Amino acid sequence: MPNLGVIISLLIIFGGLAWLLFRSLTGREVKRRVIFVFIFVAVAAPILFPITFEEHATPVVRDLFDRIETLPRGSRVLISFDYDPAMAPEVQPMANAISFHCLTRGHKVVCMCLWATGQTLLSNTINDVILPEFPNIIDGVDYVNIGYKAGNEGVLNVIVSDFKKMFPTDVNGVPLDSVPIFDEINSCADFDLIVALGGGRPGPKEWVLFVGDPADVPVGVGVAAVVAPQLYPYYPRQIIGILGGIKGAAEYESELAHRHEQFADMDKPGLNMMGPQTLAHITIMAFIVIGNIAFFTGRRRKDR
Amino acid sequence: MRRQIPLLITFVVGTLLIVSVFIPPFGELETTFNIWFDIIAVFAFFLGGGNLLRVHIDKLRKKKRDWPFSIVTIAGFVVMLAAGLFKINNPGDIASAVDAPGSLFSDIFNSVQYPLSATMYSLLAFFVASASYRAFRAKNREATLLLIAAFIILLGRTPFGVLVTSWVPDSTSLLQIPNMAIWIMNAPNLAGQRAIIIGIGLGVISMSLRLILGLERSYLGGEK
Amino acid sequence: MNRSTYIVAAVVVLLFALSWVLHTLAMSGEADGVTRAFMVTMAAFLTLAIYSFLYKDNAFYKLAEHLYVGVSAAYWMCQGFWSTIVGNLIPRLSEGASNFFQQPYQASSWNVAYWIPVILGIMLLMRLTKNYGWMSRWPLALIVGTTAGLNFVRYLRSDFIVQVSSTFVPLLGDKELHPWLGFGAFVSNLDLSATGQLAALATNWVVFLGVICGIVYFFFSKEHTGVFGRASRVGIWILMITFGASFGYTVMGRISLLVGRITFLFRDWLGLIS
Amino acid sequence: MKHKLMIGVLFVLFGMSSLWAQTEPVEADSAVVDSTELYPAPVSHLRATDKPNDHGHAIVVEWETSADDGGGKNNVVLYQVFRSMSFDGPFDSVGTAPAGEGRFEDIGSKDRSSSSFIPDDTDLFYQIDAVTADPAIRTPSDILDPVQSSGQWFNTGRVPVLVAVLIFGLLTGIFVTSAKRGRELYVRPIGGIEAVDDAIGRATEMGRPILYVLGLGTAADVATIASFTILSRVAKRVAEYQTELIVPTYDPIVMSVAQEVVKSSYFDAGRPEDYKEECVFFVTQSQFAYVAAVNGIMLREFPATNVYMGKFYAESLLLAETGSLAGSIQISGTDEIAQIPFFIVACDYTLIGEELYAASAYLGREPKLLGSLKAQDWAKAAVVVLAIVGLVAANFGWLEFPTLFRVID
Repeated sequence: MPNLGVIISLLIIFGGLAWLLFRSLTGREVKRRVIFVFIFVAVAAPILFPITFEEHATPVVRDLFDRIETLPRGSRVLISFDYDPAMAPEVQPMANAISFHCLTRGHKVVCMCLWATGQTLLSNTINDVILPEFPNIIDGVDYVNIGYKAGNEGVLNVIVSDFKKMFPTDVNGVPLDSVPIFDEINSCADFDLIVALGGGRPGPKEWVLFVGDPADVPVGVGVAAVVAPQLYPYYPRQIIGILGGIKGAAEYESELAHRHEQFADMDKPGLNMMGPQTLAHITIMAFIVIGNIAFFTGRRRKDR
Repeated sequence: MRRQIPLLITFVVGTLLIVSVFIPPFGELETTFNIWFDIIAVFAFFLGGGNLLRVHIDKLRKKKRDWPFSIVTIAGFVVMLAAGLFKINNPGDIASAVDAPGSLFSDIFNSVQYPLSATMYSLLAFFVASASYRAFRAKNREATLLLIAAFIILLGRTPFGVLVTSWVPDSTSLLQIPNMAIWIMNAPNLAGQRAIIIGIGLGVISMSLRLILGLERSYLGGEK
Repeated sequence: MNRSTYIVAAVVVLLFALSWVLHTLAMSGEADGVTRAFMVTMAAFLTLAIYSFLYKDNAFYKLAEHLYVGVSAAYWMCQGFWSTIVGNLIPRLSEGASNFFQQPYQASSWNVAYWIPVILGIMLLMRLTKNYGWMSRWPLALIVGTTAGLNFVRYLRSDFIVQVSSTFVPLLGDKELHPWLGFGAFVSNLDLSATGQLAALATNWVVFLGVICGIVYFFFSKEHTGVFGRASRVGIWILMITFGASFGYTVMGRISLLVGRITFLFRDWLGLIS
Repeated sequence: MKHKLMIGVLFVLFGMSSLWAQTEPVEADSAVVDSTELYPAPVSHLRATDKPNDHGHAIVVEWETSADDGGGKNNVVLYQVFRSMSFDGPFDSVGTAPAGEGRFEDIGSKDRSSSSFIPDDTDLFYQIDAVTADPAIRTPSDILDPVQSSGQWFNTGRVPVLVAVLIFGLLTGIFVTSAKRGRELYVRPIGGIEAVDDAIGRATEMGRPILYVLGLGTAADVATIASFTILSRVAKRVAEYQTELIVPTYDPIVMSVAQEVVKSSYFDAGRPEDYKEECVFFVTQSQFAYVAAVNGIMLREFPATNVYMGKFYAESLLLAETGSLAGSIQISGTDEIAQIPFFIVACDYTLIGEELYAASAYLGREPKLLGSLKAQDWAKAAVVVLAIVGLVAANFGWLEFPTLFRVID
């Protein structure tokens, strides 16, 4: 059934746009109400019948994906949740997809946050993705949540040389010395990959400058769309890959669904959110094109 | 006199606050003045409420066009004001928050004011579309630049942007639409923003100086 | 009012009642289900009333608009009263009143000063009288003086000095971020990443020249002719690109707002999606 | 030489630390007597100074980190700072700094009754513990010589700002005086302002009102103040042409100022009897409710011209699109950068940022306003020159130049 809904709504939108194009070629302007109807359908249809577009991972996204994909099983990955609920709609889908990807590839995942607000979002990822999707996983062996430490960049300055000094225990109070993942981890340099999620300060940039560069650990980042442009100068030398905004999340999800069947059946908030966005963007662009065609045909008519 | 004293007040207060930035003992003046400011603003709310009632009662009395709707405004105003000032149905005592969950105040907020605000805000999605149709036309060079920049950014945010230029080799990846969109945000956009910010900054500085020195008096109304 | 108006009104009232009843039934057993069903129905009705404006102005929009104006005006008055008057002013003026409102009294010898804003506030209300309206200029002068003083230094510091100094970019490239990889790499690689030195340089040049031309556009006391005129023209081009880019960039956020509202209608009101 | 001295000091300190380590555990916990090697080295080179550029009541404590922080036994987790009013104590903990840090600002209260009060001009003694993961295992430093806090009368960190304030004030003074003496000052035409008169004429011909929106700013916002000047011009023309004017306002204070402005414009135009106070009215102090009401006015009154001048936020496009739906000519101006694109797209004329402020000088043609406009332009020229000098500096390694602009808070 949903497929029928998708087909019908796409037909309405694209058929309607073609009709409008034809009308404007004959020199008639479009009424504003018609535009409103198009936008409403373009946004409402994908909500009612989830339409997902095939997203193709751009190189910046693929580089991070490939790194996680190709690391040998049992590699150690640190994921830092440095954001707040306002950024969560953009960043949480990335957090979920990357955590899923790491665990499904058999990596050992350490989760932490530099923002106090990150703790709730970190436990959301654990409760919504990690625990239900990987029932056989063992806390402390396959993943561990070490929680939040105050101190911003100060925390990074310490863990770059000694992790347990800043985080003596995990979030449940278990000493890290008795957490199996930390058997071979003394400092950040012992990680094979660091994924910094966020968009404020401290955030991905601080991870690169205070940890990635001095300890020579590859850093991948997932950030809110607004800050992504500022991080490009660091790619690919200091940052191995960037997921920017909901679009970056959607690209990652689509790449993940492509290679891992289990993920294909899961909730993909990034891709779902991109459905209404993409359709609405296409509609707006189509209107710009149609508007200009109407403008130029109208002018030619006047010239004649 | 009626104009001289206000001008003097502005001069003294403005100068004090400028000086306080450089003289640490005056550092707390800023906070004090801001609290005063807030208190005066609350009195202004009552001035506004009084005017609102006056306008709508006047409409009712004179049976102007759409006068029945003025009853709705007055009723909404009075009920909400009573709910807030007397904390009707508020679960806590007098010290609890005015918008504590369960109170009439928060119920009206959640079922009337919040949905109305969110809906008015979301009208922007429609108007963004109609504005792009109506106004993004290549009428002249400036309009064309505006149009192209907006189009590239829009395209860069859809899968088509990736698809259209996926054949461009990675060594010239700047020509791929998503990267071009990022570059536009990073270079010309940044430059334009900065030029405007510097201009506005200077304008504000200059206007503030004019106000403090009493050169600009439009805010005091007429000469009468 | 003609007959069709009455028919539409009747249909809307019926639908409203139907929605209220159905939601009450769906929430039966829960505490104050009737109230909550009414709240959801009311929210949905007001949402649709606002959207009806997109077709044309009508009675439902007028109803929603007038209700909104009344409620919101009172909302801010109440918030201002409890947070500022009760929260900030009373604890500094009267111990008895603070006890009544259960606010901790903040004793200090400076508290006398807080009568000043009260007096100024009352002077502001003199606006409502015929003969003492001029008094309202005093509080206004204080407000204007305060913001002028604060703005003068704040803008000079953050907008002016900071923005100017961040324009000092290396036009010959940043050795840290973009190491020199040889002439061949320089001309052949057009990339945003660290390997793309050419792109990085272009960015810095565009920022630098763009800022200068933009500032030239904002010169008011010189005629825009000759070289000056050409720079000002480039300035307006840069500004136009800026405006186009930020317009395009905002679209995504605006669509998200509509997604939020439509999700409310489909999920919370109609229950079409989960 | 310096190195030898350092090593010597370190030796002494190490020796002392072992002394401490031998005596301390006996008092603290006899069970760990044997684990003397657990105790970290104390911090060295401790010094405390008055915090500069403040109103007193604050001390900056600095030290060199323990030898066992980031090296050696590497077991220091944090440093705990203690303060006392006398050498003999008692010492109160005033805060901690994470390992790796060598600086702590002890900022006290100015309020005598507060527990964190630090008196000025009084001897204070500091001591710092190097603390390990086990809080009982710690090594204190020597007690530092007394230090006093004091307030300063001038904040030297803000000298660049003061210089800028003085230069700008001077420029304004010079040009305002020379303009007052009768020197002609040129102002370039500003498109949107020229259009205002035509738009009022059009409204008169059509017999429809003019809608003037002052935005969401308060009466103290620069954009709103500039808008008052434009409003007074519009109101004067409206009075002359005997057209209707509607001014819905968002802020009650803005409303009362706007009433004064419009009233005196009618007076200046010689038609005080035509002024109706209800043409300027308050709507509500809620952003979108205000928009809903103004949109309603547009579709019910069909104003011939809408003027939007002042501070605008998300409502800019909501207003401007509805206005164009109603078929009005629209003139806008705002200094809110994020909203300028929407006005540009949806309105017929737009004043961009600073143009709005300049408009008030342009309309008024008063020498003092034109003079300050000229001063603004000179400041802009200074920016261009500074940017070029700064650029040369950045590219030829003169790194001190940008630091001249650093403002210390």
